[in-house]
Amino acid sequence: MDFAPLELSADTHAFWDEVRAFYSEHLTEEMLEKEHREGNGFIPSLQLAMGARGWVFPGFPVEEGGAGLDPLRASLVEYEMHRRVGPLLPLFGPIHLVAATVRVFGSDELKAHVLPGVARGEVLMAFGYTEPDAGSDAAAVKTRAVRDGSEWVITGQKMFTTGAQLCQYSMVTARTDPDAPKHRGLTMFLVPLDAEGVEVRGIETLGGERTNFVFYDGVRISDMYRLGDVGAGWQVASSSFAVEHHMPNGTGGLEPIVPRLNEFGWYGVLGALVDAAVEWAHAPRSDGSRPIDEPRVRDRLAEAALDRELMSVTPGPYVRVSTSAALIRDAADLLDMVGPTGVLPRGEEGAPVGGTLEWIHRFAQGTSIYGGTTDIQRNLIAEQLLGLPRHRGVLDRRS
Amino acid sequence: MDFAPLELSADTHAFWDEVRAFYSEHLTEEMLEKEHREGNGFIPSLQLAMGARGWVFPGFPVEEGGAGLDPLRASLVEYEMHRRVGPLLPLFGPIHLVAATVRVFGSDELKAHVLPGVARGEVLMAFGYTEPDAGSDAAAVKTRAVRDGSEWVITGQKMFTTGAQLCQYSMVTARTDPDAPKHRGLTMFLVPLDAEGVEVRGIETLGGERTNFVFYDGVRISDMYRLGDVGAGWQVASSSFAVEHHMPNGTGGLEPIVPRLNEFGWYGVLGALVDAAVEWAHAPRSDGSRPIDEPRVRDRLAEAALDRELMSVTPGPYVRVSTSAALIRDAADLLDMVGPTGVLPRGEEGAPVGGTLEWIHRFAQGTSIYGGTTDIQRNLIAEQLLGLPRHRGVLDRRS
Amino acid sequence: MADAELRNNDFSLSDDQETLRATFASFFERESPIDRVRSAEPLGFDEKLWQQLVSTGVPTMGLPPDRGGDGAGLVELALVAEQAGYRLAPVPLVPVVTAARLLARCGNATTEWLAAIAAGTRRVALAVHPARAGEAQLVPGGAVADGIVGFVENHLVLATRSEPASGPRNIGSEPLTWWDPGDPHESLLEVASGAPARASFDDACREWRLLSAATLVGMAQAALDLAVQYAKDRVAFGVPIGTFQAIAHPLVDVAGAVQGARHLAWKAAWLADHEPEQAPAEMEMAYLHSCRAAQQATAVGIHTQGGFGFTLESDMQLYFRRAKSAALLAGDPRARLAAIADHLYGPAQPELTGQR
Amino acid sequence: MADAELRNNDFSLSDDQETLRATFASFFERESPIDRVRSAEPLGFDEKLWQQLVSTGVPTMGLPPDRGGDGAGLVELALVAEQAGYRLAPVPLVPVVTAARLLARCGNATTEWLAAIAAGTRRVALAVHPARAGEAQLVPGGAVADGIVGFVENHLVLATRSEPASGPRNIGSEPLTWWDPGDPHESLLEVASGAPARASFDDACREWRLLSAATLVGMAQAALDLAVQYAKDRVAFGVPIGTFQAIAHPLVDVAGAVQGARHLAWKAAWLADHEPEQAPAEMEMAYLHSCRAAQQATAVGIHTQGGFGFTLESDMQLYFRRAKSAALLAGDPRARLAAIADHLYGPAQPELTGQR
Repeated sequence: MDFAPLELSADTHAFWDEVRAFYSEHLTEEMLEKEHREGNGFIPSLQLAMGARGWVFPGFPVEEGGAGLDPLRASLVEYEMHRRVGPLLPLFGPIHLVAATVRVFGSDELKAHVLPGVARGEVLMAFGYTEPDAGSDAAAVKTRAVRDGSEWVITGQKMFTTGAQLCQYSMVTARTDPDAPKHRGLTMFLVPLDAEGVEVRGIETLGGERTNFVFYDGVRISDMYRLGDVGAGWQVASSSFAVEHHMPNGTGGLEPIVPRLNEFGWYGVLGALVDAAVEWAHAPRSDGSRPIDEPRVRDRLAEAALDRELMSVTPGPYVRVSTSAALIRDAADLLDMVGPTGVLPRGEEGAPVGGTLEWIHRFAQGTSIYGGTTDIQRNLIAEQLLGLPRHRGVLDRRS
Repeated sequence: MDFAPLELSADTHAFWDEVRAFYSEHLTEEMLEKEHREGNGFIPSLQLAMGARGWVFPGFPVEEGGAGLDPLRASLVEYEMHRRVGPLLPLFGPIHLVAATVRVFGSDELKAHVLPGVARGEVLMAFGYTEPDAGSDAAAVKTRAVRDGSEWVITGQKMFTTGAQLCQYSMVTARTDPDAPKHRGLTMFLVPLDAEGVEVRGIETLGGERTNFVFYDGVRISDMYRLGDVGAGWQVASSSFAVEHHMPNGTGGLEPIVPRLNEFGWYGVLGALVDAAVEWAHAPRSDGSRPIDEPRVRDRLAEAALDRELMSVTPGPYVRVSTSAALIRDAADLLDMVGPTGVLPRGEEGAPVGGTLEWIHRFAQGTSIYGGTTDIQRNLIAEQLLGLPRHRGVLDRRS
Repeated sequence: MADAELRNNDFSLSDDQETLRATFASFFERESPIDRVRSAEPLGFDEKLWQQLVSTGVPTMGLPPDRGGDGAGLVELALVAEQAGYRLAPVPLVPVVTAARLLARCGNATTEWLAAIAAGTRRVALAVHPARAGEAQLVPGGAVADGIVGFVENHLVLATRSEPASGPRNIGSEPLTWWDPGDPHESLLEVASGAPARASFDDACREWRLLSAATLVGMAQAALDLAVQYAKDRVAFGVPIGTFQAIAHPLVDVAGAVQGARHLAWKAAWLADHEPEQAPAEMEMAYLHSCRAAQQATAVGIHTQGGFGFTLESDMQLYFRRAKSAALLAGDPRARLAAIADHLYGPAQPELTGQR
Repeated sequence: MADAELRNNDFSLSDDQETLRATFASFFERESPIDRVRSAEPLGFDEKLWQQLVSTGVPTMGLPPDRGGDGAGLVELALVAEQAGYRLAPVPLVPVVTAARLLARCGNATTEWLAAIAAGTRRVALAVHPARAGEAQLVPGGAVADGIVGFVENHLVLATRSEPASGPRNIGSEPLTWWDPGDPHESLLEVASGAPARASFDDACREWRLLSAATLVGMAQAALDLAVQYAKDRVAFGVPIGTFQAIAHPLVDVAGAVQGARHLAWKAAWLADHEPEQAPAEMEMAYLHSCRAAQQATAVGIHTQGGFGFTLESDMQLYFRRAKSAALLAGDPRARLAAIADHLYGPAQPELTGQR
């Protein structure tokens, strides 16, 4: 058991300063503001600047395009991005998960073709599992892939391919054997989004993030882009689900060493929420009074601070469900607390704390959905951690 | 729409005074205290006194043992018992539901044999559906009834036959055709509890109510005691469920005309909870301060008062689920509010408001279970009122 | 609310009330379809729809006959407001109705305004917090109002401004405006003052909250209906998702909360119409619970619809955003608890607790 | 807790800590089976078990070596307390440990008491609220204590009484007693006074709450385990009830709450041992959340077990009752929020808000 302040060497302190300076330059308020307005999920210039330092995969060896940082320094790179609530896709992981999947399941040829560019920040990749009729039931894929010599022809439609408008690739499940059982007829591909027949159409979300429909109309790709065996798409997807659900991003599976880092980066959003509320509470009103001196405000800040601390110590599998519930509850309550001006969004004059509370209140609703709903998560925890018998609704999920 | 104070005639006022005087005599503090201590569920002397006035079924015609009261007066009889949180079984209805079932499904002979005594308050009746392995899944009955000439021989075990230690009869589901589908092989009986082979064994509950195991060991009863057709036991039970879930007791299905009367009588308990908390809050402490003057107390009393008012206007099918949730939530919070002395039960010196809050906190936990769990209730509401497809778990319930 | 008082508990509607409700259910279904609601964003106002509403007489039906109205009560207004909420009608119905009713109680200085409101040539809005020069507040409906009724340092005023109002963007897409009675562009006409003015203002704010509650009930019902429909239609794992308890049970709880909210609002409106001295606690309860029910209904609605529910293509977000803004404009909803306690238990006597 | 401070976040136990935990898990499993717990009701005390515990040295292991202890920290005590809670051990472990630690900080006047506690011939308990003559309070463990340590009008005292203590019945079946320092049967020995005494007393009360939190974590875990087992075994509609989301999902939420509560308690204990000035907010958080988690776990546990869970035959009620009493004895759990806010944001300056 150890909760002591980290002992940082002078070198590490200097590195930390460098990280801060880096973000001051490459993740400015203006860029955050623009990102918030447009909701792209990536800031390409930031990605390139990180790539130039090996910080896309900070803990990876230099030979693999990383920076070879020790776990602490690698965490500091992420920590400072979380503190700034940077662009959501690097924060919340898809690109790392796709890269991890390519690393495990891609051919050497594909890895050589793709990964160096990812590490340089030049190549961006997206998740493309979900279809209009395959959300929680992720294996209900209708997109088809038909073999044609050394190529595959892909036809179908995906949605929630977040970041596709900026990405070079999307990881796509497709049905290659329509006669096999639901989970056995799938194959995974990494589809180049500049291929002919790909069309990306944006969808806006309540949280302000842009996501996309991606239409695949007879898209021809080389077999090189296959990830894993033909028919093994569900196993490949499941292993990336496992990564998605249990691993902090980028640090390669290490436990987060700073409490602010926690799964899915939502913990950082919870922290930003509490910080914003505390800031609001300390600002004097026109009559000189401060909300922080009122019991109703103090109790609610204490509740939210308790939630934040609790989420920082709650172990992996539970924290996603708990953090989502805490975000939804606390964002609603803290926005109530500020009263009428709480209706003003970021960028509008008079918005309390720059509209942060209002934004997080909207954003929070998505946290019970993204990456598999919290209902599905609870099913999995009940079965895998509590040992309860499998819920009937997911009987067919892995049959 | 009409929420005006009831216009009471001088006669009705006089009647109301009579009702109050009646309870002052027949439901004294000492009797309530004893009932609370022993948890019998019935106070036989009260039942007899009510029977003598026709008040067991106050709205029924005098010929049927009732008092022929108009709905308002019949309600006043109940209202005053609710205000006093009288013995739980007359309040919460089993005897009325059994009587209603006998009235609908019993032979003329049985009705003549049983109902006059019930109306006189001499005969008490209990529910006996539940078995150790048949709770929410109420049709999973193992108790057997085998025909032998004009008699039936009943063997099996029931539990949660509340009041059996004082009752002359229990309404029992038994399997008469073990080869028929689960819901089709049941028959309903009204079993005399003084028959040979009946053994009643008490079980105490967290709420303080006593309930019972009842063992039936080759109990012989006449076919007269059958309720409904052979094999129709599930239909008979369902119709009494319907009564249990939708009808205020005793007023014969009339909408409650006073808000304090609501399904299952739990509304009265919620009212008693709020009243007790308000009383506590107004009592000065030794330093002269009063809890009612503190924001943390005021907010919580307001929350509870809102719940109470809300439950008084929430329509029938929803109110049971909502009231149970409100009772569990508010009892926990209001007991917290009183602090350390909240641990003291009724009868212990220093217990706040005579221990009412502490008792209701325990009692509340049973309200999500008694009469079918709130989970089953939500399943039924989802299907019957929202029109959602039937939950798989209850697929076989009425198949 | 007296403890042992026996009251009727009858929520049935009269024939006239049923007709009113059905008429406006049809009216808003026809005239406020969801694409019209969307195209009225971000301001949240459709002038043509307002004029159609004026032609029904609704904005002034709650005025006394001698002030140009039909003498309709809050019960009737609540029935209409619920239907407007169900269809998210982009019109400032509640602000205009409550401000006009307040003006009608303030003598004859405002007669011409009432006539103009009835004719559809002017609109008024209510500043729902006591005002002070130098302190701007957000006024619901203010961005499309020709005058704002507010309570400024002991005076009830009707304010008009020489410059067009600007409406800040807001989550509810409501036609809000900033209003500061000390702004040099404002002309203030005093219409009442002193304690009676304050009492009238407080009544009007409560009416505004009550009719907001009714609007929120409509929103909550619509969100529930959308979610239930989705849960029936959407198939996952081979069955409609409504078969899963994790989907169905929260919807049952929402349904109970919405039904309760509707009845609370009706009862509060009835009490305000018939026994105003008994009404305030019930009105505050109705408002607070409606805020909660609508937020619960729309948040559960989004979750029920899953990924789709979180996109702007789903209509659920329209309800979600408006439910939150309606809950915020009166100030922290939880502060209503203090008001409820004041009405039920009398004001706190903090001097008694000074020594603790 | 400083905002940008980076700390380790390592919840692994050392080998010694693992051994300690395993040892006391076995000890309480063996020596505090549920029938022994039941037969110790209603007083909630088993003298033989206490003497067994004394022979392990646990009651005084948290004293400094120069006061007869092993210098164990709150982390170690929390690990033991959790196991005691898991088995509902009918012994006043937390009261004695915290009162003894407080006495050990108060000079040599109490040396003989500490020796007697270590020998099992005497027990002390802590009065966890500031006391005043004429105001009786309930003291946890007091019914089986030979002395009560309390803070009376600026003095820390060790009180002994000439008459045997009486223990009121209570929902937690805890050996409580009423204590009034002004009672003529009480002899008060002053052991410290003034601000340092008050600070030591406040520390002791926080320790008592922290170890109560650990006890509550054990109770919550036990209730969860009982409920999960029931959900696996109990069949309804042809399947184990744990297959139903309405049963399974609340258990998942309980599991998350319990795991979080355990880690909060550990971290708070570690901070109190290593950086006491950083600990108070974390200790209050741990206590409040443990109260909630244990109440949630036991209420969900009863509901999971259905009718059986509501009978006294189910062990769940033993946990349910104790979880509530442990949450009440420190006073309204929600009042902890004010303490958390004080530690995080400094005391309120209400004079600034006087004019509102």
